[in-house]
Amino acid sequence: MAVISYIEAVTQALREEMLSDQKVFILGEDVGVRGGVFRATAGLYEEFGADRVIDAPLAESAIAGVAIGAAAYGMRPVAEMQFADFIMTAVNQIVNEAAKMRYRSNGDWNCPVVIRAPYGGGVHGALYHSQSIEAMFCHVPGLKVVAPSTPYDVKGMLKSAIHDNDPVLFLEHKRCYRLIKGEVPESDYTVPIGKADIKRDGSDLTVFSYGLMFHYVMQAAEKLALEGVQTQVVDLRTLYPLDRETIIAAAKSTGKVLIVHEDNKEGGLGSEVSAVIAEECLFDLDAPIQRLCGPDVPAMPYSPPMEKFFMLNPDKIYQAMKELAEF
Amino acid sequence: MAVISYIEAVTQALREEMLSDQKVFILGEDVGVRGGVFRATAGLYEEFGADRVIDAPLAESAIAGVAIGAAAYGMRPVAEMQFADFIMTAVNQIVNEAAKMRYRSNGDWNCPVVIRAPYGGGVHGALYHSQSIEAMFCHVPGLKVVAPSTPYDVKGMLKSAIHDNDPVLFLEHKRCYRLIKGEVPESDYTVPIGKADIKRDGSDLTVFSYGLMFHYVMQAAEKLALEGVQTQVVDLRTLYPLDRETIIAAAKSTGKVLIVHEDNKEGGLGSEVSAVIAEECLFDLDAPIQRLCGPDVPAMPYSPPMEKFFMLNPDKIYQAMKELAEF
Amino acid sequence: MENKHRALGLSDQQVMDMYYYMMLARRVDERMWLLNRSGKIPFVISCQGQEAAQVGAAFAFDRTKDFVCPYYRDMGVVAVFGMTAKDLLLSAFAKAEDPNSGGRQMPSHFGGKKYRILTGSSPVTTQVPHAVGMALAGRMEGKDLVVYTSFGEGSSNQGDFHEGANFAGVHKLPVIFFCENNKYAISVPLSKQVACESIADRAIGYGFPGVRVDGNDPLEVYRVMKEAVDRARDGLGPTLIEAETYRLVPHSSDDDDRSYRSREEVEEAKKKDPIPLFAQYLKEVGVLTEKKEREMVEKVMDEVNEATVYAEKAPYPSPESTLLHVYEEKQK
Amino acid sequence: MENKHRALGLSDQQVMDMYYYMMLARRVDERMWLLNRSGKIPFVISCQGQEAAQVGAAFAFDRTKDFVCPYYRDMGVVAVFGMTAKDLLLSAFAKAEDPNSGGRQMPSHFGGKKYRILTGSSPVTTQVPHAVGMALAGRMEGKDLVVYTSFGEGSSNQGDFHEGANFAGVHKLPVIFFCENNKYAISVPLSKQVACESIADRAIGYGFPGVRVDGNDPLEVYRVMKEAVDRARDGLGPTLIEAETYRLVPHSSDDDDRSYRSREEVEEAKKKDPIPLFAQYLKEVGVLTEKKEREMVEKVMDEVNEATVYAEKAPYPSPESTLLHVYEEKQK
Ligand SMILES: Cc1ncc(C[n+]2csc(CCOP(=O)(O)OP(=O)(O)O)c2C)c(N)n1
Ligand SMILES: Cc1ncc(C[n+]2csc(CCOP(=O)(O)OP(=O)(O)O)c2C)c(N)n1
Ligand SMILES: [Mg+2]
Ligand SMILES: [Mg+2]
Repeated sequence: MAVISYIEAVTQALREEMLSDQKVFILGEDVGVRGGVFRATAGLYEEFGADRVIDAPLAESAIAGVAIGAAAYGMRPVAEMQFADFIMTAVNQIVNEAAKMRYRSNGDWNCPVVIRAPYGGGVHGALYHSQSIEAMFCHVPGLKVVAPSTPYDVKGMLKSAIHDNDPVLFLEHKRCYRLIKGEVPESDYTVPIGKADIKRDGSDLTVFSYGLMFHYVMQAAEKLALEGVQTQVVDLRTLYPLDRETIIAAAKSTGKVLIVHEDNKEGGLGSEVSAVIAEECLFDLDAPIQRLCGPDVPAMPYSPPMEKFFMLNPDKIYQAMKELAEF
Repeated sequence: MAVISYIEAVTQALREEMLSDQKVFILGEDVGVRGGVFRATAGLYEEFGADRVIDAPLAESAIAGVAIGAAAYGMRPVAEMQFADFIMTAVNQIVNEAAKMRYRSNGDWNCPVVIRAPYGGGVHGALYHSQSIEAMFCHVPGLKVVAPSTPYDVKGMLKSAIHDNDPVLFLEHKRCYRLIKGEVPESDYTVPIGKADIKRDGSDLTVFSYGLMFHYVMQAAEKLALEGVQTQVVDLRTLYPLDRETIIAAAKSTGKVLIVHEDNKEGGLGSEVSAVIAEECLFDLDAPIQRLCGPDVPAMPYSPPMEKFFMLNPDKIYQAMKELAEF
Repeated sequence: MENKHRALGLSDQQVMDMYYYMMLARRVDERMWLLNRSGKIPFVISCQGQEAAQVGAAFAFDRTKDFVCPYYRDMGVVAVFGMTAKDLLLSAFAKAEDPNSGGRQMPSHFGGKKYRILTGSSPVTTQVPHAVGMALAGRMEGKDLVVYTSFGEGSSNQGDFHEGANFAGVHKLPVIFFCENNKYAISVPLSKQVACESIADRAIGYGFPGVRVDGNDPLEVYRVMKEAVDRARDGLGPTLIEAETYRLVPHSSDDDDRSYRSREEVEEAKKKDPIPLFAQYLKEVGVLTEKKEREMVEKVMDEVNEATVYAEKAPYPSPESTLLHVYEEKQK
Repeated sequence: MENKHRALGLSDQQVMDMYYYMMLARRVDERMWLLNRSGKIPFVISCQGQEAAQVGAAFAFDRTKDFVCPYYRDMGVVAVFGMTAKDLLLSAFAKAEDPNSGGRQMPSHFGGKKYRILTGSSPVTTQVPHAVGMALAGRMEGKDLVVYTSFGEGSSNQGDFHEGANFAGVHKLPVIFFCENNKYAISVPLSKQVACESIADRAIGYGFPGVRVDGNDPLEVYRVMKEAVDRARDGLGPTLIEAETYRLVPHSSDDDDRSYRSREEVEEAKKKDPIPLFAQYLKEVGVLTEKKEREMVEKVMDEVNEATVYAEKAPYPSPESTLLHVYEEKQK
């Protein structure tokens, strides 16, 4: 197996899908000649030409809306939002159009569009290049929201997203792009949308996470293991609709639950994970359901001490895990 | 005290605030000559003229954005979204601009805008005139979200919203407009934003709700009382940021919690209410935290049997309450 | 009287068909108001006054390969593309068999793959970028299809109109933007919506032609639309066409237009009602006779009556079907 | 050599001030690149090449009563409105004392009530409706203020530009829309952004004048802007002005422009760099001498150096201050 970076996993998945299906095409800002501002589409313009890697005018609602129209026609567009923060101008197209086309037409039309968006912080991106935007979309029936954390999952889930006959919002943590590397098979594979993944076994406590925070949780779990505490780590991967079965089984198995995400706490994804557990396995719990999240401020500031204060890190997570284990 | 309807409470609050503060003005689609498609602004155009009751061009992002600019200048605009469903095109202005102006300028600028939006269903409004949109905004630090259920609260909270120096999303349940009537004092008063209200006392179980569903919960509680079961009913009123203290105290006081909302379940407001309780008073609970919500489908259909299937009603709520009481 | 339609390459049969579709749309619309006022259906939104613009426009397209992304008033357009009185009344009654949405959407939220009509929603102008996307997809696949999309003049102020039109202009896509300017957006008159002379003036900002046409004359609309469609099919890109029309009835069954426009104004507009005007033309050029007209009215009324009876009796969707079609239903 | 500035009513001192602000903006910008390349600050986004357009435009406003809603390249504009080298470098270093945001935002996200600059964000053109709202508010309050707002040519494709401009047109508001057309939106050239001849052509769709001007000539920009500002102050409504410029450096410190434009093209553009061109004009009309130029360069460099030292040493905001200013802090 080859070791590749998180962003290479994106590029490979796009390239392979474009090779195998003529209906797959890309549109977004700077995705062509420039290969994307993060270089996620590097080389694709050269290989597939300007007709299949489209440098769109600077207008996110049109990028989403044009992709939706093409998807309804039968194409498999992959639209890029340059930064997830800018998806806000395309919310109406995504929520009221893409997510509702199948339902509103009684199944006559459908919308197999993928919308990729680099999200998350820790990159000196300040208030408008660091946002976690998942919660806004994790309440939209008809839409699927995924946020893989490893190159293996990125590649496999992006392929699944492109094959999916429904709209998928594909969130890529931008800090992971070059930081996270991992093994990926040479042969073709997919990773199913809708399934969480227990990436570490443990019987003392269960931590749910995703994205960059998943990696921090794994580091904290290793540290805690040195003290004899075994953490079960669940990578949620698909954020909407949630994999309730895996969540419930994992929570039951240890009785102690911590949910960790970079995004603000109130109304964040962690609240739904917590609510599912509180509804389905309350009496299996040995401790209150904990959430460790970003503070409830509009977004993370630019200034280094403030960004650091906002962001969780393996230490902060380790502390919370240790306290929970000792509860 | 006079008995007025829910929508009259809106109109009265607007009128009184416009009389007492020259900086208050209204803009939106059809708010002027027509007095609003629901007639919430009826008579105001005649009384205050076209300069203070502005029929804006059909463009929600501009309505929000122009209001935001005027608010930053120092005015007190009250912008109307004709239907909450159409707020989606203004999400960027509300979430990235209004909610972040104070924070991003380190407190130099602020944005005292009120955005009114009629939401909710049960009015044959189908997929795009029935939506509950609160969850999307109950995760946006810098913004306040309120959804009163009685004429008294509507009037008092709308005044508070106009006085507030931060942006407030003011949600009015359109089915309540003419259905719900209630007493309102003749004298000037306000109802604070940020405080939930225990509208019914009871020691057997606690139900949290808001909007139209609050009224259904009250009906169900009366019925259950005939069987000797006493329900505590909490009207959340302010949906973001939540009144954690009242929620926790209420949950503790009965140990049995049901959250009822019209909106879809997964990722809905109920998840945060549940998560707060699961975090803060898990060991005070005698039953799993229950949520009774709309089904996870894109929005409610038009056809009467389907709309009825989607909507909760006092009977469905009564059943859920009874089961919980018997748990 | 000059024979305008032959000069445009339209046969007598074709103009009679145009007249038929205009009348069909009007009669279905009127029926829906009656049903609404008698409490049988909760909602109507009308095409009345705009049928000539719609039918004239739709006739310029190829119903076997083009697509339409209409707006809620376009009953004339969808009728030309195949939607029947029965289809429309099934939708009005929100019945299971409604091909638009199976009763899920309000009436006039058109859609139907078999008719090449993209499913539409309520937020105005979202269909504009969709039409552009369909045109892009068609070109990618080497098809020579053209896409029709429409919207009101008030709606031309939405960001999605601007963004969609610009995308189409840059990529020279085969899509026609059809603005049905009926002078009001609910209660708000044109003068409070836009400050430009003509909505067609907006085209220059997107680098393609903008044309204004009398929307009460189906042949004029056909002429400019045909030209635009031909240009689009030849790879010359989009056109914006503004048809000047008037909405003869309130915005919808929930509206009361007396609060914002005078009865005199409406009566004046009725004198230019395109349906009698077109009948008059057809008679003057000898295509329509009193007899043929009676026959056509009868045929249309029969269709509308049958459709009403059928739709009223047709079953509702089951309550539980509310849960279907959120995502693709996978074979289990 | 014809004396252009006197004809415009600008004194020798005023044009020297213009030259000073252009140079100040350029030097601060260059300093920021140096600091970035030496790893001291994480990000720069430049005004280089657009200073003439910015300073010429800003001079047409009344700094005591007008407001500006600038975009990220507008260092020349905010300098004219009072922002100092120290302010700008405090922002670049993300220090507590930064008047724009207290170090919360990336550099070039301008704002400051005392300078009459509205706080800005990153999503492009959101400031356009804000400017319209400020103009509306000013008129409501009976002030005769005019509002400036700017954006790139790529950004003129956003819905918010369209919606904001249309609102201003309908209400004839005193706001000037200034498009700094520098030919690229990051890597995407003008030809892939728009199909119209000129961004100024878009104005006709909003019912107000659109003017195109050479953005390398601060006096020409001043002239057309002054006319527009006067019109606005006289109640005649908005104007859209497009300044033709060129971005002389990469989009930002994260960009590599070699992938999308040739060095020859950039070198060619540098020949029209507005700063030496304006110096040449000032010399030709006898306002600027070699000596005065040396003095001014020295003064500017002193300011920039002092600002750099000050800002580098200045304290960061405290970590916990992250929690402040989410909502109004109430007296407890
Ligand atoms: C985004 C959005 N905002 C508001 C509405 C409510 N609404 C429905 S139709 C309408 C007026 C449309 O006017 P116009 O575009 O002129 O079309 P017309 O109805 O006159 O044909 C409004 C405001 C909507 N459907 N979508
Ligand atoms: C809504 C939004 N989408 C994308 C971006 C990312 N972005 C920042 S600047 C830029 C290009 C802007 O080009 P133009 O408007 O021509 O201004 P210029 O930078 O050339 O001055 C892009 C795509 C953004 N800031 N906001
Ligand atoms: Mg209209
Ligand atoms: Mg540019």
